Amino acid sequence: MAKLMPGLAAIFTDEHQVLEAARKSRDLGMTKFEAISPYPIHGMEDACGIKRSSIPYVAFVAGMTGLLGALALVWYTSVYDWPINVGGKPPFSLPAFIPIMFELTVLFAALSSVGALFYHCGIPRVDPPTIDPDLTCHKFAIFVPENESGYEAKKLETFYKSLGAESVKKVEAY
Amino acid sequence: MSIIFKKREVKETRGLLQRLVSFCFLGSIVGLASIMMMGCKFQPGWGYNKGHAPEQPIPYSHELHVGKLGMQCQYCHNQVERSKHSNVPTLQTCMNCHIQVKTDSPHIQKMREAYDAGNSIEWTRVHMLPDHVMFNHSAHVSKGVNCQTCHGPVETMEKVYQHADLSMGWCINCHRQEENKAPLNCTTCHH
Amino acid sequence: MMKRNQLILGDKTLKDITDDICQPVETLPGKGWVGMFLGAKTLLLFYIFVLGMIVANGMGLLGVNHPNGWGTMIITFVFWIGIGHAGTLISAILFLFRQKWRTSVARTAEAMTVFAVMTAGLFPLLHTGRPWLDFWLFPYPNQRGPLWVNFRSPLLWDVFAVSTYATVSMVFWYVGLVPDFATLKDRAKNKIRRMIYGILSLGWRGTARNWSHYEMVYLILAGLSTPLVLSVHTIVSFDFAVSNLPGWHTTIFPPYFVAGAIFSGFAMVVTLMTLVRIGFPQFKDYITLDHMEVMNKIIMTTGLMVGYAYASEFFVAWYSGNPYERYVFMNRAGIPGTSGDYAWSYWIMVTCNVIIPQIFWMKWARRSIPVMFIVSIFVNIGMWFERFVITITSLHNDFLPSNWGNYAWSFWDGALLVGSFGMFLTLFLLYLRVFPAISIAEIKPVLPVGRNDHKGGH
Amino acid sequence: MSEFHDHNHDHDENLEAKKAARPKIEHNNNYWLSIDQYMQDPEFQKTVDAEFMSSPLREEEEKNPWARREFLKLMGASLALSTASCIRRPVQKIVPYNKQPEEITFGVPNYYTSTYFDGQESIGVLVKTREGRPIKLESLVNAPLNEGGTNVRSQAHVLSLYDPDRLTAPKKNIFNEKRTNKDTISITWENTDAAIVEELKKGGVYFLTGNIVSPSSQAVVKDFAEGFKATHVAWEVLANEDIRKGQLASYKTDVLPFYRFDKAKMVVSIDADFLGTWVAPTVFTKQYSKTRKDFSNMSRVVAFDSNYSLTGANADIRVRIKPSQQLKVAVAIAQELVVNQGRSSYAQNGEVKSWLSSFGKAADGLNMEPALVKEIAKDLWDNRGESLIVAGGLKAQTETAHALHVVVNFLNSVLENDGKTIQYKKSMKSSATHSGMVALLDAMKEKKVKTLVIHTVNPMFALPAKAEFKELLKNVETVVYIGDRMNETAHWAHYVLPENHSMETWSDAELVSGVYSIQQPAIKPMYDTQSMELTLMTWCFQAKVGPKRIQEFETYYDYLRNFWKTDVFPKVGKGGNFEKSWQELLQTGSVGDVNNSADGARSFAVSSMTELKKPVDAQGWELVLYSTSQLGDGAGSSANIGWLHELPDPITKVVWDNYASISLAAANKLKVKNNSVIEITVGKDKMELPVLVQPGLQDDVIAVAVGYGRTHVGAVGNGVGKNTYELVQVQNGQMVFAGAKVEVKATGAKYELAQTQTHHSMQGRQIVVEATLKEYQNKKDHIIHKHPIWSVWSGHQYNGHKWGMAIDLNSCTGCSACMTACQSENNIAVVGKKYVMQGREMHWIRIDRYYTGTPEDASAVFQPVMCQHCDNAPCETVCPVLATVHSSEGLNEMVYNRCVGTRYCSNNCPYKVRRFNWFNYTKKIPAPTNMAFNPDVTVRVRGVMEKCTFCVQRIKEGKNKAKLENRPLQDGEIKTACQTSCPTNAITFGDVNDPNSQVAKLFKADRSYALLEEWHAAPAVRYMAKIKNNGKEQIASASAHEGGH
Repeated sequence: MAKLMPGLAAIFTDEHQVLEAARKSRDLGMTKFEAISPYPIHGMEDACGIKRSSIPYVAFVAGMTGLLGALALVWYTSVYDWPINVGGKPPFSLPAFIPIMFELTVLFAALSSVGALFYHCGIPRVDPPTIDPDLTCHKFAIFVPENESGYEAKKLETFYKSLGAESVKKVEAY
Repeated sequence: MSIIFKKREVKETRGLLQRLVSFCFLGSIVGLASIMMMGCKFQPGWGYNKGHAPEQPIPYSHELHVGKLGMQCQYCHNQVERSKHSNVPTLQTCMNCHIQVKTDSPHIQKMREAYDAGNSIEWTRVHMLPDHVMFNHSAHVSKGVNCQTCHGPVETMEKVYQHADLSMGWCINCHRQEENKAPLNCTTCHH
Repeated sequence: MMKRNQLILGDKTLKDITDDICQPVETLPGKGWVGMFLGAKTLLLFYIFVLGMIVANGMGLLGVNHPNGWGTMIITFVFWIGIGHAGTLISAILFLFRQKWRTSVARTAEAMTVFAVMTAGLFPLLHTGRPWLDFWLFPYPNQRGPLWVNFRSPLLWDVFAVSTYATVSMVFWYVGLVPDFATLKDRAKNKIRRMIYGILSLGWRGTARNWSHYEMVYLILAGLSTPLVLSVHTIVSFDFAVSNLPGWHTTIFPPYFVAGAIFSGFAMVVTLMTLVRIGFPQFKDYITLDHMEVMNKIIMTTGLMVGYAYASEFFVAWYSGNPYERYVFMNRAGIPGTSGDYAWSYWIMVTCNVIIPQIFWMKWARRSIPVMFIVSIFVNIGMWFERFVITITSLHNDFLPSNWGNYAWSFWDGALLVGSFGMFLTLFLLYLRVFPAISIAEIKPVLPVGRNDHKGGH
Repeated sequence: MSEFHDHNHDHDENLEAKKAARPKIEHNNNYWLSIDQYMQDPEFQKTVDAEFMSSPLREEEEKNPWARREFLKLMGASLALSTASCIRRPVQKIVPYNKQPEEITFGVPNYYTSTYFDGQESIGVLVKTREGRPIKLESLVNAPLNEGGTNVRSQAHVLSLYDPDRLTAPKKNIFNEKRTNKDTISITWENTDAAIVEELKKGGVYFLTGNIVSPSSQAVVKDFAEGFKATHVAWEVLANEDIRKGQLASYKTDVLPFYRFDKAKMVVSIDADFLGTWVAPTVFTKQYSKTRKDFSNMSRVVAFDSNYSLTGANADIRVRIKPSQQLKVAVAIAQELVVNQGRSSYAQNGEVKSWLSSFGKAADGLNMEPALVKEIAKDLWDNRGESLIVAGGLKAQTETAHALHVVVNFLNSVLENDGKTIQYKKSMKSSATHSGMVALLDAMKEKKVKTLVIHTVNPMFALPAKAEFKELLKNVETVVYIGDRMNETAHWAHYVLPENHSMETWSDAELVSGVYSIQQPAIKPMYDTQSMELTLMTWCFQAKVGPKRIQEFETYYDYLRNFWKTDVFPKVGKGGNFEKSWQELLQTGSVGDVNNSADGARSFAVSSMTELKKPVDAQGWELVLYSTSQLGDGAGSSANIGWLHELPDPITKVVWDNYASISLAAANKLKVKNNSVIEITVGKDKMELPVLVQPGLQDDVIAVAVGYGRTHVGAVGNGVGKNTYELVQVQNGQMVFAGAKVEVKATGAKYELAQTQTHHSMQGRQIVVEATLKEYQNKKDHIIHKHPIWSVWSGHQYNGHKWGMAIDLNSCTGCSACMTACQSENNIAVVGKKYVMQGREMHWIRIDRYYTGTPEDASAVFQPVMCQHCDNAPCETVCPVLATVHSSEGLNEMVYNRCVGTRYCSNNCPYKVRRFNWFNYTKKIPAPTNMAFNPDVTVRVRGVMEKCTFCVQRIKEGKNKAKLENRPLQDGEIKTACQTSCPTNAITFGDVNDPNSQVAKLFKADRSYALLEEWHAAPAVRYMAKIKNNGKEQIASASAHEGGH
């Protein structure tokens, strides 16, 4: 999550308006703008040009480490460190170890994906800046930071107003 | 750590409070883990009191008797080859010599009075294994394991202290070595 | 195309939805809630007293004896773990099936899972003879050689399975809650409420990038929870299937237990949803009769699946020609020539699980709140008896007739069972006041579904 | 005398004034000021609420129901305390001896030969002591009669030594003139002896004792009687006086013959439970087992059984009869032999034939086919000289008892058994008589008795109320009771003198005339007690009466050595160097040979039979009082031993109670079921008893055990069962225990009986494989249904020892001696009736008894089941914390300190041999009883699983001994506790990897099979099929292996 930047925020009241606004902003060549919405809007990713999230790969790698970690744990304790004759079973009784390996795979994958989510979203954040308290209720917004290429407050304000923004306001940090 | 403490440049009293909350949350996890680790390391009173050297009613010095005078361990602990318990010698054994030797020392007189009155000396136990362990001295001694292996250099001990921590892991490491050909079954010690 | 009926009734705007859902969290509870909460709390205190007595005096207080080594505690453990699975099913499996109707029920079902797992998780630890040594169940490095654990034992798989399941379902539930906490934080009136929900929301900002990662993680978690829930109840059924007792040692157990779990889970969801709808009338628009009807259909189908499992067990026992298996099932059904001591419990199970849910063939029954409430109670009674029948009938008459013996019921068995409901209900009632009962962020995209302006999603 | 004395009081006239002035001293005895306080006496209260009947572990102590320790445990304090707070290291002291006693080595047991005598039977035993205290009775293999066999009561005998209810000092009961209010004070031996000698000098002394087999104490008693002109009366409930009177009438020799079952090929028992309770059951069981092992000339036993006895259960042919039919059975066999088949010289004797035929067709009165009588007669005649007909015991003490014994003697003479299988020269020692007691009662009535000294017998309990012993006791001026506890009779005695326990004193025993064995003390007397003989010697010494030898010796030990020097060794031909013979005796335990009893056939006095008059046939219900192998006559010291009350009855598997056994048809007629209560009236005595439906009983027989219903025996035995001696009838000076007329009425009430086994049929499963001798001879190992066994994996290799056990179900008689031996060796807890009812008994070995055949004449099979130490142990696979694993020597190890208590192992064990500590049973053990614990075996805490460990402490001891002497381990050197206690050597333990070990051979025997073989748990215990020699082609209850696959 980049450093906080001051910028300009356009507030919309309807999902389709903000979708349209995002698409138009991308057409203008802007890349660093953000579309804020109370719920995930269908089709917003390609509207904002966000590529597919990389978390599945993290989950897969973590899952594999979970699997091999469980296998190592079970092998080290039951076969290598102190093999004990339990129930006439062989020291390395794979069928009995599969549930353990499956469980740890799922555990590692799940926790790592959530960890990746926290990393990508930059949470947990202490007291994040909020543009408008209604943004998590029924309003939508497009926030354009200053370092956006061709940032020009006045032009953008008219541009978003034309797209039906309810209001456009200056934001000192987001 | 930067992820967790994304501090804002602007000084916020409230931020401090939230950081305090997450700090004590983390601290409790670390504390609990350390307690867990200490728990198994520091079991109450048994096995792990390595270096335990309690006060004895009579300051008997192994260094003097075994080190300087060269007495055999089995002279006093004579049942160690025949029984699972190694016995602390009876007063009679001490009196074999101390009936004449150093009779002026107050400790010897104290022992002499006890001997004549038919009582005994209440030694304080140094090596304490938990009740669920059945250690067999004769099995080890007959196998050729010498006393120093577990009890440490007794001949240099002015006051007997516990040399090894006598934990299960400590015993298992010996039993596990191929060359010792020692049984590794649970009922060897727990039955 | 068949016209979809509306998932959210009464033309609501996004603001209305947020207000409706946050209303129970932001206002003082009504008399009904306080009454139920006090009842549940006293039951919980009684439950703690009961557990204390059992731990202090020893397992002898309960009815477990020789040969019935397991009794009320294990039965109630499987019962609660089974109830938990429906929550994961609704939030994970129906999410993968893109079932839109699940959004209004998912959050509460998922909460039910977490609380059921917490209630159930207590039992494997407290049913042991020396509960203060339960930490030996975990493979931690120690000074005894180190002496590890026996990974071949189903109880150890249980330890891993139940703890993984608890962790993953809590994480899955919490990830779903994060956006809603942000909403609550922004609406918070006083400072303390803002600070608490602020911390809980971890500073969620709801930008498009966040939502894309969020949706991906939600999908992954749903994808992982589905096999997880199936594996957890399979492993719980392994506690019985891996042993060699007649009546336990059958391969039908994993699917049979999972079907039973979903069956009792949905029944508990229906029970709770009917109460939530009465407790908070505004939720009637979100948890509509259509939702209840769909769930009742699922109850009936899983009921039939469980009925099929009972029948197949009998056939397999006959087909195997194994005298021990045959005797166990004839004895279970009370066929003359066997002792039939617990035939009464078997027939309670069959009536509650297979016969009573058949009323849902009638549409009016599926849509009438009192009928579905009563049926769901019966189903859960039936499911508790199913675990009772499985555990006790196989244990009390197994191989050598000389050590056949019945379960020695005692006051503490009943107290334990009733007490566990106290714990579950207390947690659930607290949840209703502290967390939003319906996932705000998920219900909003579903608003247009079935509306006449066809702007809604498919 | 010894320093144990506490606050003794000089007894003088103005006692009342002294007592009022006396400060309230806390006595450790039960000190009542008045009769109503007597009512609140804790011991009396206990008889009312039958505390032990509920459980030894009271959930909540009365004072603080919420025990503080429990609360600490609730908070999981041990984990928190063990980590956070600093630990003050618990200090332990080591206190060595002052002077080293040369025989004591810590941790190494010492063994002393001794003899166990229980009033009827004496067997040679080996007392195992550790650090100077006895902990177990082992088997003495070179004992002359029982050859190493022990029984249930001898194994439990060690617990009676540490009984907290034993008297610790002499007591004096002070009565008012109405003999009601009681005041028990401790008194010193000097004062007692002085007072009693005063009384004895007044004359009119009667000395009532039990059956005395010890020649030296018999000599002391004779000298005492001679000194004080006392009349000695010997009385026992199990007096076998009827046999001696029969022998006197038939052969003019008043002797209790020694029966040789090892020489008998054909045995007919008429209500004589020779394997369970009759005369010398352990010795007879050992002899009987010798004739069962060789199948080429296997013996056959026919039992005519009124209650379902152990002999009936093990008999090849069992016929159920009523006690009144006993004489009819004997006569039927005699008619068949003498009248129909005209066998033996008595066939020509007209008088005999007319007397016999005066009974008409005796056989058809019994419900058995006439062909069976012919077959029995033919077998008896074929094996004449090697057959045996026996009758007797409590069940045979009917009105016609004497006639029965005479006819049986006649039959044994007809079959020329006399002198061969019946040894009358070297016969058993039995001096006790019922007639002696009746004579004593008359003497008390005529106030001839001034001083009555009673030793160990308990007439107040064992005599019916109608004998009015209590009222007659009022006519006696001084009553002195010598015994080990304040029991029913001691409560009404003036002086109660505590006697040494048999393991605290020297004594000896004449097992069979001419064969003597020694009884050595294994511990210094624990309390202020002395032996009965020393008490008598002190009295004679103080009164200066009696022969020289009784006055000159300081202790009874000296008297005994002198007696052996003068009387015993010369008789046995060891007159030479006394000290050498004495040391040899202490080593071996006995002298004299039982076999060289050169007795020829005696002539049978025909007149003794012919002048008997024919009894009238009896109709309606008949009472059968029988003694059990756990308690014997119950008046002895075993009534306060928890191990015996908790031992399941060998046949009915009921614990802690006695009950009325009736047949299934009778129960249906009375419309009662198990546990419902019936009221039986015999003559004027009424009693309510719970019902137990017992297959194989005659329809109008009611069988009830005697020896229960004690009120003053101690915390364990008080209030257990009902005192059925009240139902004994006295007819013309003869005690009738069986055959009395009974009216029975159902009361509709309920009384729950605790049974360790509630299902009695094998449900058609192959559990106990049974076959007839013919079937076995031609089908060999096909009598066992074998299953194909294969495994996916090659399995663990056991190249060192591999321990295994073979149990021969054909030799096992189900006597349960192994259960008590295991309980004594492995510190197994007693849980009490309430918990046995809930299915929580703790025995590591259980004897499963299954009934086969129809409920009318059911036959029983026994199977001792303990942990099978399976190679593919189902319990080990499922234990989550590795608390039970498999050793490299094939043992399934149970590690108590690692067990968390999930109990999954017990659920997964198909044999259900694992026991769980539901509560902390050992926490409630009172002070001295914990001395009976075996220090080599861990005492288990609450929440831990336990099971048979193949006596792993003995395996380790044996292996260490061999290693110390660096020699290989021999086969048979390591014996498990159950193996040593078994009177029939049914259990063999050893190393299966050693091909020429006994157990390896038995594993390969054609009769051997594994229990539940098809589950491939690969158990290390194999059983050998039971063979019944009943002449039939196929076993009657062909429990075809249902649905063989």
